[in-house]
Amino acid sequence: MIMKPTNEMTVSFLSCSANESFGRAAVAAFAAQLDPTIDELSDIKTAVSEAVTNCIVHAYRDTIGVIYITCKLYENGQISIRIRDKGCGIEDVEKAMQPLFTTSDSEERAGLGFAVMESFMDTLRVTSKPGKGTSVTMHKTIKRRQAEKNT
Amino acid sequence: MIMKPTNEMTVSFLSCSANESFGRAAVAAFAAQLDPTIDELSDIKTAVSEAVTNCIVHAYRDTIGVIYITCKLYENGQISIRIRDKGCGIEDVEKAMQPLFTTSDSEERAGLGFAVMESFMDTLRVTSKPGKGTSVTMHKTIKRRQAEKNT
Amino acid sequence: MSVRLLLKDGEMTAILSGEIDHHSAREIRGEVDEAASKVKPKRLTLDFSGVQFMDSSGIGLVMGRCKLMQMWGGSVRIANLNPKIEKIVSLAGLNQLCTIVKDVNDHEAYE
Amino acid sequence: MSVRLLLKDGEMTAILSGEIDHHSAREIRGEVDEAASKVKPKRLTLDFSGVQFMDSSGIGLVMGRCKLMQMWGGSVRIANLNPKIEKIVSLAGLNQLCTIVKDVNDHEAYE
Ligand SMILES: Nc1ncnc2c1ncn2[C@@H]1O[C@H](COP(=O)(O)OP(=O)(O)O)[C@@H](O)[C@H]1O
Ligand SMILES: Nc1ncnc2c1ncn2[C@@H]1O[C@H](COP(=O)(O)OP(=O)(O)O)[C@@H](O)[C@H]1O
Repeated sequence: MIMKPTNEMTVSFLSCSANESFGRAAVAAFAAQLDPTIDELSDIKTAVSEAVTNCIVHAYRDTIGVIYITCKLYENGQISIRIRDKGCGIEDVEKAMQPLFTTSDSEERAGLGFAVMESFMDTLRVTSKPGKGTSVTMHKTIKRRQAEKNT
Repeated sequence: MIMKPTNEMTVSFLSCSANESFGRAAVAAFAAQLDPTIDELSDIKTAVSEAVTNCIVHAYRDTIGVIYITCKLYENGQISIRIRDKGCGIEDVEKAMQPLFTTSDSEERAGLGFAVMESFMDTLRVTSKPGKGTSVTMHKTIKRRQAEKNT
Repeated sequence: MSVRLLLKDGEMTAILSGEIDHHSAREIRGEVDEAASKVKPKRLTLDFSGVQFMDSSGIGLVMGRCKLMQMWGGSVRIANLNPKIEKIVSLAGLNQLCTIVKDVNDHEAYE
Repeated sequence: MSVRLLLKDGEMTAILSGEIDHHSAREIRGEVDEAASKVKPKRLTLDFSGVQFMDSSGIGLVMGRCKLMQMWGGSVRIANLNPKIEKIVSLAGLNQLCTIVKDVNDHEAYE
């Protein structure tokens, strides 16, 4: 399914924990153009918050790096969100994505970041190169309110 | 005055008018870290809205280009905002900045964009190269609420 | 952004709410002008009480309505400006072009 | 984010409000643990009624408090979860670790 996005934005910011709320707010402000419900917007914010936090806690652990987010909106009401870091990367992505799996013990992580992203978004794809960084791509289709009313 | 920013973000997006509200919302979400008053935040949103609109209406008139915003926060409560386009540029910046001057007659422009930026922010600097693009840099220092209380 | 139009004794009131920028000003302009061109009211009041945000595009909007109303000898009033909007309005010197009313809160009060 | 702590009959209640993410969870942890370590309550209730946003960092926060309370034989209750928080809580299977209470709205009701 190759579609041209109708709108597109990129935001990048430092991996300090104060920016967790900024990252999800920026994506939410952009996603607002699709006229999502409060519920849908909350799902998107939660998923973005997980991915951004992973960059801060895992990818750039004990250092400050840059987090990149690209959002695209499509005519059919779909939003795609890609969150990228140039941090430590993940050796075994499949294992990392298992619920309750975490490599962090100092911070109180629950090992649920990927599980939440998966459950709150329609699709989730994770690619990673150890030593190079990680990229998380998520999609969600916002229901058309008008269409909803008509059916 | 050379200071190192304590936090920094960059956002870029297409020059469609639907993104005017996104541009100011993204900057406001970032500026929120300085704990501004509602008044100060409103000033920042207004100034950003003017600069972003200028990129859409003037710089990329009849085309779609990319608008770049960089925000930096400083320890003393200062925010610097740079809004850049690669559009048509401005022949005579001094003239363009005069209140009520506008080159637009089809759109209902008041010629007050620069005047509003100047009046709502502490500083405003505009540089432009005809055919290359324009860069608008603004600063504002957010008052420390604690300090305010103490004096 | 939304516009609610009231008509009474040949006077039109447009109650604006939401955010006014270049994007939304176009829509407002469309709705107001369509109705005003049919009715040709002797006075148009733009009520800003529900407007949370406005940049200089709002000034262009008022100026444009002033021009339109002049075409049939009508006038424009703007009402219920918050301090931020007032600041932009005074930068523009809009008091030269139209009447500024402070406290029209009650729509019964639009005589 | 803010935490309000109540103490009654050896039971502690932390009323949380605002957004819970990794950033704010640290602050909450600090405030709750400082008070709890002094008092060593037999039960800690985390009240989420004022929480508008929470990601999985909130789960880590609850798990961590469960561990802490176990150290002196105490227990943890979580209360007033909105549907989104409930979804994350059930992904985590938190009902295995602590008691989930639905309708503690009135603080008199924290027996
Ligand atoms: N961006 C990332 N960079 C490096 N490692 C990551 C990244 N995201 C996740 N991981 C790894 O995957 C594991 C599981 O992630 P997640 O499900 O979000 O749980 P948690 O963040 O609570 O540990 C993490 O503990 C970490 O080892
Ligand atoms: N980013 C830009 N690119 C090209 N020209 C610009 C840009 N910003 C402003 N200008 C020029 O400066 C003039 C004055 O701008 P401004 O004070 O914002 O008023 P207005 O936008 O209402 O015309 C514009 O009419 C335009 O000719």
